[in-house]
Amino acid sequence: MTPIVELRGVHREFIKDRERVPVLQDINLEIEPDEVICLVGESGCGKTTTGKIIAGLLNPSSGEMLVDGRSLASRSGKEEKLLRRQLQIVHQDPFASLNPAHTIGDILSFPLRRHRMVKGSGGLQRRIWELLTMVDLTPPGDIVNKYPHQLSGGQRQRVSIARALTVQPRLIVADEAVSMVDVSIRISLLKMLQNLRRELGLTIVFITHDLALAKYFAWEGRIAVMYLGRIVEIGRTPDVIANPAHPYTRALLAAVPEADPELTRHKQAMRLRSDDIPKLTALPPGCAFHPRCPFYVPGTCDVNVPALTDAPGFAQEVACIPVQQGQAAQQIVEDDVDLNPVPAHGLD
Amino acid sequence: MIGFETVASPVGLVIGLICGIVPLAAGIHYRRLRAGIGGFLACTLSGFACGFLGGLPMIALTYAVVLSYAYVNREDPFTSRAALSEVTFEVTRAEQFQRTMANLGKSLRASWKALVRNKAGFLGFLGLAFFAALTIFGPSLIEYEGQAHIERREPGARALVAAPSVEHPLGLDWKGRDVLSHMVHGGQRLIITSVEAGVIATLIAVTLGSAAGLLGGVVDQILSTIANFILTIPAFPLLLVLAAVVDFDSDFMLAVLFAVLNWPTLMRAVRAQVLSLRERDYVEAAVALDLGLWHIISREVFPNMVSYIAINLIFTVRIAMYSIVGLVFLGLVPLREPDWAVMIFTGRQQGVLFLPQAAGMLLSPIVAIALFQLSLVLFSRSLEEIFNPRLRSGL
Amino acid sequence: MTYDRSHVVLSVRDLSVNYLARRGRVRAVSNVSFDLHAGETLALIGESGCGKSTLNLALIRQLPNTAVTEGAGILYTYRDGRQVDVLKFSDRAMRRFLWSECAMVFQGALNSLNPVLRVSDMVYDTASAHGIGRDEARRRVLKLFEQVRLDAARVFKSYPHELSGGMRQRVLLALSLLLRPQVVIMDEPTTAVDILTQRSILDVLKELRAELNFSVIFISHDLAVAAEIADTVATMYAGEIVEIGPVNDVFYKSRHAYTLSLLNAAPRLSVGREELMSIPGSPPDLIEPPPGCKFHERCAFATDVCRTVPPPLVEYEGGRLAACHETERVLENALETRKAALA
Amino acid sequence: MSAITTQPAQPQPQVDVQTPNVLDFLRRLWRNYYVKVFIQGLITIWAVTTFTFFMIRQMPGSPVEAKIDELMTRQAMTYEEAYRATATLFNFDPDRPLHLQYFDFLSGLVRGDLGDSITKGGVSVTSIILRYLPWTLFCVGMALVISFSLGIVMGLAMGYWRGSWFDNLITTISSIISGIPDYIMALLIILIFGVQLQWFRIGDVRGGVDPNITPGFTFEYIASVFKYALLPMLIYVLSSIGTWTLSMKSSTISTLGEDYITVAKARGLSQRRILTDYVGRNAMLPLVTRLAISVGFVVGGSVIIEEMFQYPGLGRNLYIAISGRDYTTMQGIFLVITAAVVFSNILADLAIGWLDPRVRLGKQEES
Repeated sequence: MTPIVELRGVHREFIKDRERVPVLQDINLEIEPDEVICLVGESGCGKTTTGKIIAGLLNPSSGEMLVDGRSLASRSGKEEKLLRRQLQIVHQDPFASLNPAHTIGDILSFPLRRHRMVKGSGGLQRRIWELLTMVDLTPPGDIVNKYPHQLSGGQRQRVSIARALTVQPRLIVADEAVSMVDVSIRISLLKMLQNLRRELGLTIVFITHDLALAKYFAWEGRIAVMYLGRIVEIGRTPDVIANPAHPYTRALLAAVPEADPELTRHKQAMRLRSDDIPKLTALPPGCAFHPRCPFYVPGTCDVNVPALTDAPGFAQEVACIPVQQGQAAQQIVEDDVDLNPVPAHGLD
Repeated sequence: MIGFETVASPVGLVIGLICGIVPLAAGIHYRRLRAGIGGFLACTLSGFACGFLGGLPMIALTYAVVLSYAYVNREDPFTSRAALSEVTFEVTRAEQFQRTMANLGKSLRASWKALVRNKAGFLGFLGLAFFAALTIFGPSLIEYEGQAHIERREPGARALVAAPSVEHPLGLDWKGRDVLSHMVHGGQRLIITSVEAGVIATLIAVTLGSAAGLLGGVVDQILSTIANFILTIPAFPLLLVLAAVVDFDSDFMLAVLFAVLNWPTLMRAVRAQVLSLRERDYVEAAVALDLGLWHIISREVFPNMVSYIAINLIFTVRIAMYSIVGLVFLGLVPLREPDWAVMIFTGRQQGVLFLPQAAGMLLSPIVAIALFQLSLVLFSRSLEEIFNPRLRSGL
Repeated sequence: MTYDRSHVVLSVRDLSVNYLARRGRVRAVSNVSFDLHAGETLALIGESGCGKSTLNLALIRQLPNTAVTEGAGILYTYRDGRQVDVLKFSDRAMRRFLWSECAMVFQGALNSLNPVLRVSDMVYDTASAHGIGRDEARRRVLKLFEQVRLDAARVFKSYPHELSGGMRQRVLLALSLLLRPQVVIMDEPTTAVDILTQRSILDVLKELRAELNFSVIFISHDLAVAAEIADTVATMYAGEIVEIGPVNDVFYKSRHAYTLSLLNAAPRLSVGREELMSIPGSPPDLIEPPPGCKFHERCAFATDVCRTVPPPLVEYEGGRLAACHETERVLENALETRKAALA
Repeated sequence: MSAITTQPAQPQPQVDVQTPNVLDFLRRLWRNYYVKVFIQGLITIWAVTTFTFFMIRQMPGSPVEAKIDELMTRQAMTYEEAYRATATLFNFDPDRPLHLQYFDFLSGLVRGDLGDSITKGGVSVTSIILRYLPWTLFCVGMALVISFSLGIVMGLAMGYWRGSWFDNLITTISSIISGIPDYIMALLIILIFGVQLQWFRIGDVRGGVDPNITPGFTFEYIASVFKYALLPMLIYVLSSIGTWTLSMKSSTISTLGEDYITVAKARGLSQRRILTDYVGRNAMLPLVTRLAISVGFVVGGSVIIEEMFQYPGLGRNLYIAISGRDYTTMQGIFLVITAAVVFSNILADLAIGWLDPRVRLGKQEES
């Protein structure tokens, strides 16, 4: 199948205070139709920038983005616009993503009218009601005439999703879309997204810093772990979670507390060599993780930038030279994290 | 300028009476008698004040308010708790129109409530309404005395100027003319010129500020440099110089000149606002939805700046009035009577400043200007509440 | 973690906080009671708007003027055994009490430090307000900085903006322990930081607690963090404590439907594919809360009784308290879930 | 084992080790924030001065023509004679092409010479400015200091004890007085307290100082200076204090909402300490910028107020120069005002960098 979106050697820089900040470096990513893919990483790793590039809101500084196997630049202006419209984004902050000056009905009607998705005012109203019903905002009559400030965070996020659906997209980038809503609301939002994906055949790019959430949402899809502007590990979710290859992924997984007292207290932490995250403007040479990496091999890791490829013993792709060479594998298995400890405390 | 030159006329009154029948009929039809009568009166008054064309928007608004009252008790399918399958969405054009008008009326009523809620703002509004009524209706009620009245000199008095009396509630000026008539006739030009100046300055500022903020790059750099340049020049002294260079026969030119010197502050503020609004997520969503630049400017960015711009407009009107009165006070623009500022100037020039009986002549315009400025300041307090949907709904 | 169950440091009795809003009275916290023992870590968990932050500000009496605090008392026991009611303190006595007996670590690490002062200034400020000399304060704080793994000398002379988020949070942690308080209240101290930073803060916190043996009230919406560091867990919903008990009991043998729902909605990393349950609806309006149990509208176990009668907080074995009419069914359900997880 | 593909690390950006030359030096100088701002300021002053130079000479009615007419009629001179006499008297040649006049002016300016006044023969503009500037500086500057410090203190107290009777009273008064223009306020005060109530005689305090007192560093003289400056100063204070107070109040209120205030209270700090170092210092920051910018406008004084009280400041002299078409004096005063505005902007920058460590750091990184 042709990937719906493909990033080829994408670099992205920002200029801040006359300094070049390389936010993304050499990102290669193929997103298949119907797929769920999760971008995870800590703040500043470039996941949001990647999301914005995929949603067509930012252009790569170099490298290219292909939609349906062809680059956007090679298409006519009209076609390009149509394609871009099929890539939508849902933002993180439900309080900033809706214009406070308009009612929900207005917010949904703008794109419907602009792109002539409906006929007449009756058709417009019907479509708005349909969309609100789709995102479980019922009864719609209660919602259409309200202003965003009259809704809760979860409801607003649903409106954001409905707005993205107005233009019948094929791909939605959900940029930390549930991180600012409450725990009890979160799961219902994710379930709704999953249902929409199934019903409408959507592709979803889910960006999050929460590994447990990523694991839950993208169990049938893939996870890409990012660190300082590069993808360091990518593969099927169960593989990455159960058998992480990159030392950074291992550190992350080991650091996450679990909502289970026995489990979380028996988890073994992985001590990094340094707690400091390098600045993007002063990236270390070689592998950007080497100053913190417990498996650092002098003379290799600080000289060569690892490429994202297969590694022995792992189903996923990883960008770590020792792992690729099979050197770290043994060491890791021996003295590293026990990720699935048997709880000592039972049902006494 | 436009429309306001035609001051209250009897013809307008007749037209207003006729047009007032629409809201009255609507009020009776929907059994909202009080609203209907209110609408009728509003139409009559606005017709009287501004003639047919000026009153027309007022008439439409009153009709909208009456309709919105009518809609309170009616079951609108779109606001009911019905599910999708239970609603028919096809409506007639007339129904659509009525609904639009009713919504307009509702938001007008909400604005009114917001205005009334803020006491200081409401006080300011009343002040402005008073000055509007004074300058619109006053001239047709009180005759203007342009000629000197030497015969009014009291026997033995050294000057014609006189303190307030029953006959002349605000006293007589240095030519023996009735101060009240000058007060009533002398405000219109000053107020209109100040408002014009403020509006032009705001227009320039908003246009250039939005352009700089949205387009960025070279445009932004050039516009910002010009703004900074003008900001460095001391505005009022330069206005003094320009007052000599430019021929001020037309008030409009004065307003334009003021605007040219006073747009940069607001322009920089608008630019900063646009820059920050441009970064908002909802603007980004609009870009992703391909809603177009015009939509982004007019529907996403602008509505969130309205209150800010309105407050600044009022501020600029104040500064404009300050500058214009100042120019007149220093005698640097051609003097034309009747005018509040000219009353102060001549009072000072004729040396009656220190005569106790001249209090009526001098204090009247001074107090009027002070009160007008004060009303503007107070009124601007409630603008934020009127334009912000969050504050308006009283959360 | 073990703690001394015989020595109660802080005892909150029947505390209620109401905000006076335009629409009416917001019952942000109603009738909250709990005991905090010496060396104990109590986690208050709940969603935003459940009153946990209001409760913690009420404990140190830092609520805004629009809030009205009522209660039978906040009883505090000094190290020498003297007992006082915090609610009855004069302003002066309150100032002396704060920080030296009960300190706080707030959520926003950047906003918690005065941007125009150096870290050292804030240390001296705090010390001199409580009659401790500069040298002594300096000596103590440098040691604490080392304990929280900071570059002590450099951080001491820095301005807040020169430090990263994780460093600032650790500075606050160290600063809170400057006067050796018995109680430290922590309001979401790891919410705004990255995973690895969170890990190092949690580790540091555990070390400090083992060494200095202070009690902690830990406020969080994150069940996982609570599971890791708490001895006792209290669940809050709509301004009330609905369940409280030892951490393992609350997590494995939940007696309140809300606690169970929260746990069922929390994804776990080391479990394979899992089916999570969402909680329908949204938290109730605190001005006009629903009758009966405030959770009944969203509860899968709700019966007619739940819709009319507010459930009382009942004590069960092992220091457990729960306010739920259907506690037996909930417990049964929790045990089954646990069994399934272990299988 | 799969083949391992590696990329060479990207080369480290090389440190510039070029031999320093003039260009390089200038570039580095330009990168220094303050040098850059200073040079930009000089350019702005030059541009504004040029603009006003040509503007002023567009004014209708030249002083020379007025004088020539007068000489021809009064002393029955021929036009030629009158012209030459005027030229010597005025030290000004109106026929000299404008661009040459401009270059004369510029070259004078570089040497620090602003030329001579046109209407007051033989008096240099510099001496006029030096003579009148102190009066304005004293009167307006003093008023600014008073209204700023009072405004800060009152605003802080109002914000801290928000909703108290003190807050409500001062807020109302401040809103009212900040809405009234300064000269309208002056007229109101003169008319109500001076003319109607006869509390003081306005005629007694015209000018800068009692002309019967010999200037000197005597108590009498200084008292007289203060007495004469009292009314204008009062008006400056009244017309600006409302704005300072209200801004400080709103700034204080927003500062009080910051977490670090709650933390400071939780740390048991005394109220005084919180008010000064925590609330006050942070709430003042935005106002300091505005204070520094206002300092620039002090120099010009208020033309109308000075004219009203016949106060011998720069503003009144500017007005006289404009009425008499005294090009050089006008030009000089404009230059001084512009320079003051430009440098006070730089001062504002410096002040905020000095008070706010966050900004300080930003500057260092940029340079």
